[in-house]
Amino acid sequence: MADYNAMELMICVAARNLENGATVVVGTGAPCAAAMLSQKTHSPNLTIMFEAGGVAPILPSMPISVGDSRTFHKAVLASSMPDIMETCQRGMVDYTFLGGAQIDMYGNINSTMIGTNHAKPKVRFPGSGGANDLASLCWRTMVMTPQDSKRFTDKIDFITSPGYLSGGNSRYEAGLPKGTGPYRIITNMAIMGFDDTSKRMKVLNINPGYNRTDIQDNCGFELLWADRITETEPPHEDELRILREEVDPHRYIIGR
Amino acid sequence: MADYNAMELMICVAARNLENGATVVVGTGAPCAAAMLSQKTHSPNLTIMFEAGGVAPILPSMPISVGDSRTFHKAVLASSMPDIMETCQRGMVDYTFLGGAQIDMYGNINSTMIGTNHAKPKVRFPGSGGANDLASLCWRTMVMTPQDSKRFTDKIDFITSPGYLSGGNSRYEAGLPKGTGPYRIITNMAIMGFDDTSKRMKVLNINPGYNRTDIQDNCGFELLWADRITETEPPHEDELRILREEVDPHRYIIGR
Amino acid sequence: MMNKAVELKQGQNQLFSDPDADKAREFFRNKSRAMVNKVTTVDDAVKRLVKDGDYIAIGGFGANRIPTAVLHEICRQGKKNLAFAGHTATHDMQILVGGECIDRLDIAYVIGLEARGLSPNARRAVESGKIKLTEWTNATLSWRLKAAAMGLSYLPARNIMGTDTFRYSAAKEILCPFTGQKFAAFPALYPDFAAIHVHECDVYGNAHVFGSTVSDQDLAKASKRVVITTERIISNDEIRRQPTTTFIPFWCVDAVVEVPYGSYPGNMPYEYFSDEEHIRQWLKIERDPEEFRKFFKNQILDTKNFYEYLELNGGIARMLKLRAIEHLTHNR
Amino acid sequence: MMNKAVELKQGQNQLFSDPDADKAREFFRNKSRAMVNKVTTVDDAVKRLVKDGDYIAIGGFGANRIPTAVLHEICRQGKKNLAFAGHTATHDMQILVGGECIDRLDIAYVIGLEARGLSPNARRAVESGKIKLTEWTNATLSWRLKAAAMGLSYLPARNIMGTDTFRYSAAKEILCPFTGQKFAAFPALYPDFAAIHVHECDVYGNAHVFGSTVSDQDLAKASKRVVITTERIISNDEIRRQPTTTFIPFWCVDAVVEVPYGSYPGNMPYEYFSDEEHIRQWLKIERDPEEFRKFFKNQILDTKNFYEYLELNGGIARMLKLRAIEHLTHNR
Repeated sequence: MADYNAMELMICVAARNLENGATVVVGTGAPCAAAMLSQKTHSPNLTIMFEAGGVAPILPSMPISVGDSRTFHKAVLASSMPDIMETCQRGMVDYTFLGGAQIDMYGNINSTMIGTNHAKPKVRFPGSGGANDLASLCWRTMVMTPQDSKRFTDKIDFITSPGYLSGGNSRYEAGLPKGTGPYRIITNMAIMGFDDTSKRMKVLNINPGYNRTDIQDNCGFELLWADRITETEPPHEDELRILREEVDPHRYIIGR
Repeated sequence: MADYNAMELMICVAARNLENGATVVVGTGAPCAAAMLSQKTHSPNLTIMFEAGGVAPILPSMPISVGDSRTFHKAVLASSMPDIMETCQRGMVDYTFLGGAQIDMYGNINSTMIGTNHAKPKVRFPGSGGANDLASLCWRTMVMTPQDSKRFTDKIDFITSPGYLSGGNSRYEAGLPKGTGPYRIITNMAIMGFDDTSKRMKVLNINPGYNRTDIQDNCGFELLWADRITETEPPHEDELRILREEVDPHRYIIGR
Repeated sequence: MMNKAVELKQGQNQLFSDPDADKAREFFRNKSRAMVNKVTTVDDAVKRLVKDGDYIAIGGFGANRIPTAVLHEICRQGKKNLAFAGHTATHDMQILVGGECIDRLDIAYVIGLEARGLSPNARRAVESGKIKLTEWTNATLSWRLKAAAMGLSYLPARNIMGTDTFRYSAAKEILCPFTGQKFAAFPALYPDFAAIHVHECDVYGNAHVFGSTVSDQDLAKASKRVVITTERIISNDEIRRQPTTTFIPFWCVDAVVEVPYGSYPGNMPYEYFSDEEHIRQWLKIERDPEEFRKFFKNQILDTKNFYEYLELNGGIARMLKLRAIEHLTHNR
Repeated sequence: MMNKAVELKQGQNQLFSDPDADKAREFFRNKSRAMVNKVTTVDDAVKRLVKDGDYIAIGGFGANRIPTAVLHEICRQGKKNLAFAGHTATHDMQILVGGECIDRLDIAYVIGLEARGLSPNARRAVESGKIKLTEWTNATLSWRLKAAAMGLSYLPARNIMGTDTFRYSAAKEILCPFTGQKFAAFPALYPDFAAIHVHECDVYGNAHVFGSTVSDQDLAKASKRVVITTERIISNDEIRRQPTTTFIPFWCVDAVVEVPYGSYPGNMPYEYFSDEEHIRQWLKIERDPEEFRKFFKNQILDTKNFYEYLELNGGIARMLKLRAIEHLTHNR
């Protein structure tokens, strides 16, 4: 088995979830690396999109900004933010990736603030950016994040981007498009999905080297467990080679 | 005094009403000729727009269609129908011209049908096209039309495009943008405006060769009369020369 | 600001398409977004993408940048009971009415050919009572397509209120939640099928259009199935050389057909002008229904394809004349 | 379909601008649409077009295609109490917060510089409680500008419902009049002032932009007063040679200033890449408020104009390096 780090594993897992012929809006960093890896392995016909307007670029290197000129280098389209967001709203975008400071059992995410006073936050983060939009409007949202019980918390300070809100049918009842929502939470320890009915987070795979206790101990809410939990398939040799040599040769992301 | 026909007079009057620095959406035919004449006389900085997207073209000849390639020949902008209509809706367009089969005392216009059964009209016309939109959204609407009592009628069969609806404040109360409405009705016999309060059609100028009786006899509703009515200023020599030599040398419009 | 107690009206005529955004999303969820070669024939595209009863819409502006070959083929294949977006419909509608394909009509501008006059045959059809009619306007149909392109079920606007155009539409009045102002609400229009003629595109359907674009960008996005006819196919490299210029992206497009002179007898900006003689011929022959039936059969139903139709009307020599008119070189 | 009896929520925070479409129309009625020479200096444009208390918005995307010279000049002229559209605001906001110009903030994305990290100074300002904060999202601010560009007072959309982002916004929930679906309604945003950096424009303000355009077309239309800075002024003939390419038309524009390298230290697509060293320098120095004040004074307040600022940071030699990075020729 190849030697790899947690970030490399997470990127490989995310890449495998992006099927050929799909569309995905990515940000900078790990999600972009996952999409690039997916293209260079099993999904040559994956369309990578950036919220500022770039579509299907031939990326010469990792973008620093989702609006910089790399995001539409030799692209098929350099359009606008409303165009990309409306393409999502129309139901033409399959996947997106989100990150944040806190996540709860329904996949709701906080990237706005820590504290209770919105007007004078204890710690302020950038806010939604396009996160709420993409989480609302793309079919499936994935999260790649390190797992600990501060980040995976019972009560997040601020719901910036919607997961399944309070579970059950509440997301659809709130007005968000039918059939959308969080799909996979990929951590250094495990891969989680969501229960079909309660919409609570449910462990599907356990990463090599971890066990159920590690995973529950590093989560501030009670996790559900799939009936048959398998070990996460570790990165293949060819995935690692492409990731390291072609996708992120300067180790900007996998070197962290 | 120069020799001229009714169409030439109407075009010259319309042209004089388009001031330098204004914007105007025109169709094919007389309105386009009026706008071109205005540009070539006192309003070099008049911006001519077409609803399909052409803005400020250098017109090599009269367009056949408001979407043909003449409408954006060496233009400043070739955009789209929603762009032009939204520019009107935003309040950036001063004038437009309308025509139709019937007009009433409030300047409402019918270009849809004659008859009472919408599903099976006695005579069907093209419908609104952009007429309702421009009449709703531009600041001032002008009409150039031959005058007779069938066309100027008490009760039009169908309100395609809004004038002042049922008069008074009814146009604004219906939801149409504040401060908009019909401005001048230019016929072979007279120039009409609208009463500030009742919004009924009011004669402002009488064309050379006609009198009050002619004008009222050729109108199916009772006209109001301005306190001081002057004779319409006939076309000047230079207006006629430019109109005949530069604007419509083939007499497509003024030859009718 | 408007009084909140005001009565909100609604148009009384029929809505010919479903504005529901979630239903449209469900369709788009399953529409392919793979960047694969989509080049085919007009015959195949119409066979696969147009069904009897569909709601169809045509790009361009009546007799400017229209996908004539697709319109002819719809008639040739005898498609029936179509609903049609009469959004400055001129020669495009003349053809479809000639083929007796339409039974429901959203009207902004129909039966006229702008400065050229009215189509006698289209007029007879619309006056016959056999076609269901709902009134709209040019901006309204643009915004209905835009609502769909945005993935919504409606858009607000400030026109058509107070008129019979509203009364015989399927629009509704609403109040702005912020200002209380009365607006018209227009239901999203998601056509089942659209055909758009473009200047150039690659085999995946990434397309360039030059000149006024009318509503075609929204139309390409709003429509469930889209065929593009193109003056010429260009390489994907050429698309990638100037991504800002891409007017329609591949994921909107189901089929690509290369049809040079494809807008004939309509105008194709920067390429060729409209054939005004040919269009006058239509308008004249249409006065006599029997003569028109023969003409239509001869010109469209009995021609094997678009190239035969072009040959019938002067072929390349005629096209070169129209190019000269477009480029203002014909009198030199 | 949603139950009609459902409670409709509204965001509890303040709306910093008036969405009323008739009031905006009244302003636009009097805005000049004359195609006249609008070339001036940054100094003059800011003096004439920005007033204390204005709502301002900046084109581009934080550190991509930003009108840096205008941002600097707003600080230099000490404009105060500005409301700001934090629509992926990164280096643009760093500058305005450095100048202490802002007291109201519509937030989509603020204080961060994307992959580069967070701005300590902007973060201190936003955490201080001295700036009024209302939450939105990138799409939401795009659509608020689009509503204004369309001449409306709001647009419906399908995002942000159910979240605290909605709760701390000034949005409202509404029901679609056709489907009964619950939507979010976003109030139109008509900024008092916008500055947009473009690749080229003529003296009247007809502008070309290449690459992703973010929300800049809507921004130019929505804003009451607009200054364009441009890499280069081109002839009106060049604009007229390709009218399809015109991205911003003259009537939106109040002032034109030629500012080569005008997006520095930001990226200008097809021209030069961002100066990542210079931006890192900002992020580092901002950790110490006192050091940052000196740095800001030296770099911006005490420089006479944008050219002096460029000289201070390496001048033409540095610009050539950034051009090479942009064109991927720096390692060859």
